[in-house]
This record gives sequence, structure tokens and C-alpha cells, in this order.
Amino acid sequence: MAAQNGLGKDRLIWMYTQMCRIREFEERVKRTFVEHPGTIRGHAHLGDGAEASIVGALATRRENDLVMPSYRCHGYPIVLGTPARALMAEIYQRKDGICKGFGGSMHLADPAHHFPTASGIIGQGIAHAAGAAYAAQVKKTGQVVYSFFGDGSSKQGAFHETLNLAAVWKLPVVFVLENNGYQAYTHVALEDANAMAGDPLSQKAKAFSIPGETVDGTDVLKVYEVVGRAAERARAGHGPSLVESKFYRFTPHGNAITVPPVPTQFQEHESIEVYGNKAEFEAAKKNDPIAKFRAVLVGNGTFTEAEAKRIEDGVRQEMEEVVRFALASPLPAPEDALNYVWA
Amino acid sequence: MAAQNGLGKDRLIWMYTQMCRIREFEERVKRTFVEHPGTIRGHAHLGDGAEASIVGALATRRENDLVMPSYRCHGYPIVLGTPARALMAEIYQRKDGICKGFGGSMHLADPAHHFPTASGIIGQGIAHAAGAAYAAQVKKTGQVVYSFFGDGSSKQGAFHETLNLAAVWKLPVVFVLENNGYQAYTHVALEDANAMAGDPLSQKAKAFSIPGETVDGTDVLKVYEVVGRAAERARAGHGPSLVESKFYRFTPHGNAITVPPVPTQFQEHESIEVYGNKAEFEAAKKNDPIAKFRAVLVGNGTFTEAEAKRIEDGVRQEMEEVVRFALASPLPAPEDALNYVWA
Amino acid sequence: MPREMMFAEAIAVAITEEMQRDPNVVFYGQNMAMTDRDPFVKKFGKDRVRITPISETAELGIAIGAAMSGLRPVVELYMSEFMLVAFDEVVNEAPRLRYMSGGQVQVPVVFKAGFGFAAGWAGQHSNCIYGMMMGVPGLKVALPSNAADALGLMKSAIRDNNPVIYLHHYMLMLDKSPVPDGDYLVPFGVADVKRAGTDVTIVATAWMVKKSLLAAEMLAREGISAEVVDPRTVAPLDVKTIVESVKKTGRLVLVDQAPRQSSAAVVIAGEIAEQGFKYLKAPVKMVTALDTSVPYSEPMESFVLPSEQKIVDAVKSVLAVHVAAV
Amino acid sequence: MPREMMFAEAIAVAITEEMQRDPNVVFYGQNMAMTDRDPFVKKFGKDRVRITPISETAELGIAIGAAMSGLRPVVELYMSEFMLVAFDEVVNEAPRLRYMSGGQVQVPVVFKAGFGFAAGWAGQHSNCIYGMMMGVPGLKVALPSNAADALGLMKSAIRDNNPVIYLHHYMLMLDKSPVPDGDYLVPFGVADVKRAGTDVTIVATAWMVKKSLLAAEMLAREGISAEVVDPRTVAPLDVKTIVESVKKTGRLVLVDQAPRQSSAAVVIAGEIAEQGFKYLKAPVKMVTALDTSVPYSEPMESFVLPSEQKIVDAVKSVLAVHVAAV
Ligand SMILES: Cc1ncc(C[n+]2csc(CCOP(=O)(O)OP(=O)(O)O)c2C)c(N)n1
Ligand SMILES: Cc1ncc(C[n+]2csc(CCOP(=O)(O)OP(=O)(O)O)c2C)c(N)n1
Ligand SMILES: [Mg+2]
Ligand SMILES: [Mg+2]
Repeated sequence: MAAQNGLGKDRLIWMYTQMCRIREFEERVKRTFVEHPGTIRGHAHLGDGAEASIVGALATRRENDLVMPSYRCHGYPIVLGTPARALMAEIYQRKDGICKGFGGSMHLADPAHHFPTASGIIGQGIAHAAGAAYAAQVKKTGQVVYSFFGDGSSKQGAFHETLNLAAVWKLPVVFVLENNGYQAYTHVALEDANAMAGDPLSQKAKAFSIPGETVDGTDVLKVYEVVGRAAERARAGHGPSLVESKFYRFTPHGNAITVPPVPTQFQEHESIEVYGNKAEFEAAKKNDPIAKFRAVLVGNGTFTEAEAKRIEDGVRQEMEEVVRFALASPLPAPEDALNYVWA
Repeated sequence: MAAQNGLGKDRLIWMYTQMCRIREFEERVKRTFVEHPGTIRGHAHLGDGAEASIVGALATRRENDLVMPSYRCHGYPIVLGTPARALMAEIYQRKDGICKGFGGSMHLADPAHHFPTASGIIGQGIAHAAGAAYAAQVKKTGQVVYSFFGDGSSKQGAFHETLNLAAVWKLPVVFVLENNGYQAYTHVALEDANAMAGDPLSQKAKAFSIPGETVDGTDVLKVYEVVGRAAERARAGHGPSLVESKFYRFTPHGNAITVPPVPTQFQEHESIEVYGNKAEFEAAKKNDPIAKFRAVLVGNGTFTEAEAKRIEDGVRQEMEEVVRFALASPLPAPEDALNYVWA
Repeated sequence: MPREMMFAEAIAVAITEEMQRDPNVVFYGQNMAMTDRDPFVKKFGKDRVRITPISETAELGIAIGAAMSGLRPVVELYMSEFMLVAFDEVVNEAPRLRYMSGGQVQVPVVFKAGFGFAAGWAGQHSNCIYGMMMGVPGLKVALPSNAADALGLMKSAIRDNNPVIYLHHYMLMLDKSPVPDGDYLVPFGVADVKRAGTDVTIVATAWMVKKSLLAAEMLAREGISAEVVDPRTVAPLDVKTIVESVKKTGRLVLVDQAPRQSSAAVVIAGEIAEQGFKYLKAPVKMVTALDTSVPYSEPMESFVLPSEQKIVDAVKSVLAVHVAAV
Repeated sequence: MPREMMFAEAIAVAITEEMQRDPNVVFYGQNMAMTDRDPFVKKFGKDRVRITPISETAELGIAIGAAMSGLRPVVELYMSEFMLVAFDEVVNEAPRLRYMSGGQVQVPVVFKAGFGFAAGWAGQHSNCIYGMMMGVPGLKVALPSNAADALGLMKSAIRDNNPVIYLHHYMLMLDKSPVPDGDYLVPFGVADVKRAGTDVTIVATAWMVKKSLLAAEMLAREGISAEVVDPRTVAPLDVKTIVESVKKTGRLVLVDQAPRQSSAAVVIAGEIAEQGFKYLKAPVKMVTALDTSVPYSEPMESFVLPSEQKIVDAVKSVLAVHVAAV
């Protein structure tokens, strides 16, 4: 087959595989609430539906480029090479967790794999990402920093202040605004002035005189192309860009919030639970980024139906072991809590 | 003569008079640092250069419309009808001050004359103004709120958050971004991404899908026209607009900051003091909004040279008495400080 | 006769009743009032009940501006840490504008937020930040520990002409307790003796009151009579009632979910060191969170937080000290 | 032999020396480094020395992100209240990211700001907000009171691998005092006895140290020997040294420019109520700002702030109490 956007067969298959790994990982997180109640505490936010956006963006990375997502952060380290078991173990509160049980689902971090930290406070991570870009600029490392945040987060002052300063300093950073249609239970059209007016959220870029582009975040190759342009612009020293990647979140914002010991699980998606709009949800499901990419790759002969199945089986097996490992991993000792307060 | 933009002779003369009153008031504040050292404490910020912008904007007010400026707030209440002596007395720390000596230059307030408060913290007053507009909307008072803030303040998160929310709620507020070229000692081109790219700051309106317009803030009639449009839009229930009013601040940001008892005064303008750019300053002085408006009014026969002089003499006399009153007013009693902590 | 109410329900009832009583009361925040089916929207309409973007600075600043124009906004913030991105509005605008204007304006706002969610929310969502809001002249802070106080303090907060931070503890939200009938108000600055005792005074707020009462039970079984005092508001702080109790017991244990030096406990201890010193028969003892952020994993989280047993041990330690030994 | 230095100069020297020593130290903020004529820009260039817009959240957040990538940013904030618009970055990001990551990152930032400007800056620019930053695990707070400490604490702050809030008092900026030669560092968490005495312990920070030393002079003339202890950092807080002093004097006066319940004084009083109780011969006495915002007009401003005379009176009041009377 012909390479897609200069992506060879192996790379395309790698991309598909990563998308499947994210989906399967999140499925297992969700199932855990049912199969092993109490194993996951607090609030977990899943990335299913974002696979094309995450993988398309990260596929444009060069070695050492940094990634700073929001608290909805499971998918990125999976692609960056963090052992999935260390991520699941963290979400399961275990000693073998990537953060040794200190952070949990909202605060995964793996600097060794170019993922410094994630903040649970809306918008603040955008500034942290720009800071990493400032360090790259001062140290002349040639790194580009990928900053991921949600549509709702673009209403936080940190977004505005950071994009202006990043533009003024021409920082090597790509701002990916993940528009999944919702801010928790709030539809974007209820809280964003651009959305309310029928304008794209990428129009916010005009406030900073930087490029702003909206891309179909369910099309991994389109995301690769648009984010790739922004990354090269950053790498060339021309400063930041804003990319609005539009896709749909397939599970609700997070597991239901309640007081222990009341068990918590994922309910129905807000479109149905809150707005009674089943049609919106069904339409989104029909536009599954993984199914779409699979069809493209089978269609253009990148892999056969059978090869695709083999990949998917492999991923299922990997995540089966990931769950087994995480469940078997010991909890931290109580007094471990005294570590890492001070550097 | 023919009425200008539907403004009759009396109104035009009123406008000219208010501009002169602001200028003369600020001149007397500045002189006070020389003639009566120690009379004014802390940090005073003057509005000379902004007269056309302030008066042109406020001339579009209907009765009961509210005004919320930044800490650079001397000019607005002068136009709104606050006795200038109560303002000067406040700046002089006196008991007869409009805030009884509690607020000072940065925190003038006169709700009775539609000026609720001014915050000394950058950007926060923008949100307070939107709040007043929200109250007007809920109570259906028909009021429009005028929010004034500087070019530098448009880089504070509060600006971004407030304009989005004001647009989403269609609040009756007009946002006047006073671009006087400087944020304290920082030239706007050093800190604003739009300015750096040669774009107008009014372009920030695109981030909120609201009208954004830039106007020559040294031309009182142009300001009247542009702000008037925005005010009517707000009054009609169509929501907020952003107006960038461009003018030049004639005195430095504020009196020099030092530790008492070291005397403080106004130094040279930053353009000279910091940037050594005398040309910029001279050019601005040649474009004095008051001299320009005076020429227009004499030119079109609104008033004669002699009538103009009479107005200017009257204003000088008024401010002479204002200073005398403020100097004569007693200081508050120490224990007065215990008042007004709780409502 | 009193009604049984869930803590969360008591808050909703208080806001509802106050909105019915006063048309100037408005209620807004994130992720509420999404649709017309929302109970508050149904009752009070979309002008008075609104949904906001994730814009705390604008949300709180707008409340302050609206309050100066005659409204009495109640802002739903969900978690108290979300106030930190807009903390200037909380501690440097709302409580100062009246004073700086020489009494010309007032700022009757209620900033409502949950806190202390000890359920795996980790470092940024489980904190107790009321200590940061104490000693800010012009600002009040309420910390209810049961449904009756939750209802009565919210009603007082909404009627107060000053800015009030109303903090409800997540771990108490589903607890049921009796609430007096009628228009029940709880005054600010009046501590409540939640359990009378003679041997030792335990001062605690919110969730720590529940833990302290359980500890008092355990102590009672050992013949130790503990008095549990709940300040209910930490600003204003009712030092007098605490001093009265210490005068009786001579011994003071302070329980607080915050790390020691950011706690209300240490402030109260300081006040007692000045105003209650002469009644103390032993050093005060603080039972607070350990000096760490809140970890995610359960064993570590419970290790750093105060527990009934830690309270019991603290009480015994102060009882072990005899005047002679001092 | 020691150099004489102005307080402000000592800070600049410390930053300059540390920037020369370590290329990872960067320095930026508002209204600094406007032109190439700026001394820091001249020495270190525009990559390491920058001017920023009025965007504290971005300024502090960028510092945190850069610190996790190996830089050691010093952010110039001018007035400490300007941190409040970005307070989440100060108390809920910088001190928490290392802990939440299980020790994988560190955040060596210095947030530098002036405070306490008692010169007519009124309600929003004259405050003492260090109390809000105490007891936040992972966060350090320095409050120098003379040029030597200003220099030595800044150097330690820049070399510290944890986030440090460095607060310099405006009223001290022009004061000259001796500074030891060489690479002078002042350790964190070590209080300094600024004046030795035997009758009473006065604990004070920053400008209040200056006032307390003047008060001690006045007391000396009346034959009263006051020991003045300066914690120098309120996080970590050196309680031990204070207890040692109280052990000697038996009496404690705490002086603080903040309103009582938001002061470091009340925290220290609380610690002493637990750890120093047995040495106290009299109740502690706090001399703090009155419970108001800071008014603009001079007579009102000085009325609400602590003064030498108020300190002297407080010392006499605690000396008047005799153990017998307790
Ligand atoms: C300052 C702040 N306010 C509120 C919250 C609560 N909160 C957590 S996630 C979330 C929704 C974020 O939506 P969006 O930015 O669109 O990201 P998404 O969850 O859709 O990926 C909110 C409001 C927070 N964490 N921080
Ligand atoms: C949050 C905050 N940061 C910094 C300051 C200090 N400050 C006071 S005025 C000012 C400059 C404001 O410039 P601009 O908004 O352009 O208004 P102008 O003074 O030109 O009218 C600054 C930075 C402040 N008051 N608040
Ligand atoms: Mg979203
Ligand atoms: Mg300006």
C-alpha cells in the first residue's frame, strides 16, 4: 500500500495498536469498578473516544519532546512507553504504581518517559507545559512540548495568560484543545461564547495572534497532519499554535461521586443521563475513531482483517496481564506517606 | 453651528468642560507632591491624556448606568458628579474624603453617583463590573455598566474569564480597554501578543465572538460614537462589546515608589526615563485630546476663544478651591479605623 | 418535632427557603442548573439560577459586583481548592471593598464549597484550607458538622451582609441527623457544646466533630468524661466558650483535619495560650493531619489523618500530666 | 570584614551571585528587564532574564513547569498580594507535584515578593499573607529582617530544591546593615536570637524585628532584659529555639504585623501552648495588627499596626503576672 501522510506501514500499525491499547486499558479501568469495587478510589476520568486525537498528536513527537496532559491522563503515557501495568497499579493504589500510590488516576506522571506531571486543577497544567517549553528554549534542547487540555479548561484564566505569554516568548509548545463536547456535565454550548455563536473554539487563537486550527479529532491521520504542522512551527522557533481537536467522550466525565462506603461506578453518558439526548450519543458511537481507522487500514491493505484481530487479541491479553499484575501488587505501607514531601 | 453626532452645543461644551476638569484636577494632584510633600501617601495614578476617552465614553451614559474603572480612577467620578473636593480630600487622607480616608487614590468610590468601587488588583474590577451588569439584568433595571481597564489588565485571567461569561450571559456591559501604550513601565509591544504582531487589541473580542472595535481615544467625538454603539447594543440585550480606546498617558505610571520619609514625586514619563524615546512622548503631547477638541469647537463655532478661556478659568478656580478645601479638611481620628470592617 | 435530614439535603433546603424568602438571592455555579428539569431552575427560573463555565475568578468577581448592586449571590464552587485560582476575590476583594469605600458598599456573598474529601482524591482535592481564611477582617467562615448546623448556618450566611465562606465536609454529606422545625437559624460566632464533659475539652470542627464524639464515647467507657466543643464558625471564632470549657476541665485537645500549622486548631491553641492559660492544668495537645499532602492510596491516607484512636491517645496524654508535674 | 549593605541591594547581590554560580537560575517578572540597559539583562542575557505581562498564574505556572525541567526560576512578583490571583500555583501546585508524583519530580522555584508596605497603600497592597502559606507541606517561607539574612536566605532559597516564598518587607528596603563577606548562606528553619535577654522572650519577624529591638532598648532603660528571637523562616518554623528562650525567660510576647488570627504569631503561640507550656510563667501576649483591613490615612494606619510602645506595654503586662497569680 501507499504510505499515508508519509507514515509507513509499521508506523500506521503502531498507531492503530496504541489506539487499541488506550481503549482496552480504559475498558479495564471501567470494569474494575464493577469487578473489584473499592479498588479504585477518588475520581477516575477515561480517554475512550480520544484515541485518534491522542495518538495522532503523539505520533508527531520527536524523541525527548514532552507531553503534559490534564487530569484525564491515562492515554498519553500508554503511548509514550510507560508500562501499562505501572499505570494500572497506580490507579489501583499500589506500591508498584508509577507514582507509588501517591497520585492516582488524576495525577499520573512519568518523567522518564517525557510525561512530567498532570495537575488536577483546571488550566494550571497549561502553564506548566509552557514552563517546560521555556526550559527547552533556554537550554536549547530542541524539544517541543505538547499541552493537552479540555474545552472547558479553555475558560480558565490560566489558558488566556499562558497562550499570550507563550506567543510573546515564542515558546516551542503546541496547545491541543481537546473539545469532547462537554465540561463534566456541561455541554460546551452552555459555557463557551464561541460555541454558543457557532464559531470554532480555535478562534480563541486570534486573541494571541497565533495560528488556530480545528481538526476532526476522530481522524487520526488528520490530527497527525494538523498537529504535525503546529509542532514543526514550534520546532522552527516560530512559537505556539492552538489546535482544536474535536471528538466525543464515550464514557461519562468520571465515576459517580459519592461518600464511601457507598460503591461508585460509571453511569450513563451525560448526553443521556442529563440531557436525554440519546441520538447525540448514538451518532458519536457510530463515528468510533478506532473502527474508522481500522476500516481505512484494512481498506488500503495496511493490514488484513486477520492481522487486525491479532493486534486486538494481543492488546486484550496485555491488559489482562496488566490488571492481574496491578491486583497482585501490594498496597504501600502507611508510613510511606511520610516520603517525598521535601526534595 | 451644526450639532456634532447629535450632540447639541450645551452638551459639547459640557464635554469640553469635563475634560478640562479632569486635566486640572490631575495637575493639582501632581503639584501637591511638590507643594505639600507627604499629603498624598502610597501610589497615585493620573488620568491626564485619557480625558477624551473618559468623557467620550461617559457622555453616552443614560441616567443610572454604572461605571467601574480601575485604580486609575480619578477622572470618572469627576464626570459623574462626585464633588471634586471630596475626591481630593480622599487623596489627601482627609475625613471629608469620599471614602473618609479609608481608600485613597486607588480606591475611590461613590455609589451615590453610580461609581460602586475600584479595585487595586489588576483585572478583578472587570469581573465586578460584569457582576453589576448581572444584577441589572436580573433586576431588569435597564442599566448598562461601563467597565474601564488598561491594556496591561487585558493579560490577566480575569479579563478572559469575565468576557466569556458576559458574552454567554449576554450581560449589559461595555468593556473599554484603555490602551495608553504602557503597563506601568512596560511598553505594550513587550507583553501583548496582538501588539507584538501589529494587530489591534480589540481583536481579543474574537475569543468571545463579540464585537471588537478600536477607536482613537484622543478624539472625544469618535469615542462617543463607538462606545455609544456598544452601549446601545448592551441596552438592547445583545450583550457585551469590547472597545479598544487608544490614547497616551502624559504622566508616568504613578509617583515614584519609595520608603517614607524619603519624599516621593512624579518622575519623567517612562518613554524617556526608561526607553529614552523622547520623540514618542513629544508626538503624543502634540496630539493632546483637549487641545484637539478645543480647536474643533472653536473651529465650528461652538464657542469662541473667549468663551473657552472663561471655561478654563472657571475650572482652574474650581480646582483651586478643591485643593484649599482638601488641605483644610481634618485627618480622621485614629480609632475611626475600627469602623466599616463589618456590615 | 424535629425533622430527620441528610446533611446535603439540609443545605439545599436552606438555600431553597432563603430564595423563596428573598428574591435578591441568586444561586449559580459549575455543573448545576444544566437543564430546565433542575429543581432550582424549576422553582426560581434561569435568571436567578445559572450554570457557569470553569471560571472561578469571574464567578466570584461577578458575585461580588452583583452583591454591591443589591443581589445576594450564593456561588456553588464544589471543592474548596477551586477557590484558590481566584483567591484574591475571596480574601482581598470581598472582605476589603466595604472598608476601602469607607462603608459605602456591602458585599453579601456566600461562597459554598465542599472540602476534606478523604476518599482517594489525593493531593489537590482533599485539603482543608479554612485556616487561610481566618483572621481576614471582613470575612466569615462557617464549618457545619451536622444537618441542623448545615441548615441554620447557610440561612444565616445568606442573610449576612458580609462575605461568608460556607464549607461543607464531603464525608458528612450523606449523614442523617435531626433538624429543628421552622425557620431555623444558627448564629455566627457561637460555639456549640456537642457533648458535655468534665475531664477534658476537645475542640473540633466538621468531620472531626464526628470523630471526636466517637472518641468521647470510647473514653466514656473508660470513665473519662470529655466535653466536645464545635466552634461552628472559625471566623468569627468563639474563643469565650472554649475558655469557659477549659476553665471547667483544665485540659484541652484540639482536633483538626488540616496539617498542624495551617489548622484552625493551632490558632485556637494560640488564643488559649493567651486567654485561657491560667485555667490550663496541662499543655494543650493538637491532633492534626501529619505534615504531608494527602496521598491517594488508602493506607497512607488514613495514616496521615486524625483518627478516633489518635484523639483518645491525645486525651489520655493530657490527662496524664498533673499540675504538680508542670 | 563585613560589608555594609542596603537590604534591597543584598537581595540583588544574592540573585546575581547565584545566577553567576548556576546557569540554570533564571529571573523574570513584571516591569523588570525592560531594556538591554537593565543590569541583569546585561550580565545574563534575555534568555535568563525576562519581562512578563500581568499574568501571575502564567508566570508562576511557567516557573513550576520550567523547574520540573531543570531550571531554577526566581519570579519577581513585587507585592505579595499579587500571588493571590494565582494562589493555586503557590499552595496547591508547587508544593504538591513532587508528592503526587511519588518523588519523581522536584520544583525548585523562588517566588519573591515585597509585603507590609505601611505607607498609605491601603487595603489591598499592605498585607501580610505569610500566615496563609504556613503549614503547607512542601512549601517554605522566608522573612528576612536585615541585609545579612536577606542575602543569606535568598541564596539558600535559590539552592533549595523545594518551592520557596521569599518575602521582603518594603519598610526595610533602604535600611543598611552589615553583611558577612564571601558566599554567605543562612539556613532555613534556624531562628536567630537578634538580642539576648533574660526577663522576656519577644518573637518577631521582618519589620517587627526592627520595632521589637527598639522596644527592647526602651525596656532596657527601665532595667528589663528582653530577648528578641527572629524565626527568619516561618516554614519551616524553628519552634525549638523559641522554646529554649522561653525556658530561660518564662515569658513570651509575639509581635506580628498581620491581624491576630492570620498571623505567624498565633501559630507560634499555639506551638508554645503545646511544647513550651511547662516553661511559661505567664500567659503569652500577642501584639498584632488590629482586626481591620489597612486603612489609607496615616493616623488610622498607625493606629491599627503594632508599635514599639504597644510592644513595651505587652512586655510589661506579661511581667506583671506572677506564677503565684496563675
Ligand atoms: C479550577 C477548577 N475548577 C473546577 C474543577 C472541577 N473539574 C474537574 S474536571 C472538570 C471538567 C473539565 O472539562 P474539560 O476541560 O472539557 O476537560 P474534559 O474533562 O472534558 O477532558 C471540572 C470542572 C477543577 N478541577 N479545577
Ligand atoms: C494582579 C496584579 N498584578 C500586578 C499589579 C501591579 N500593577 C498595578 S498597576 C499595573 C499596570 C497596569 O497597566 P494597565 O492595565 O495598562 O493600566 P494603566 O496603569 O496603564 O492605566 C500593575 C502591573 C496589580 N495591581 N495587580
Ligand atoms: Mg471537555
Ligand atoms: Mg496601560
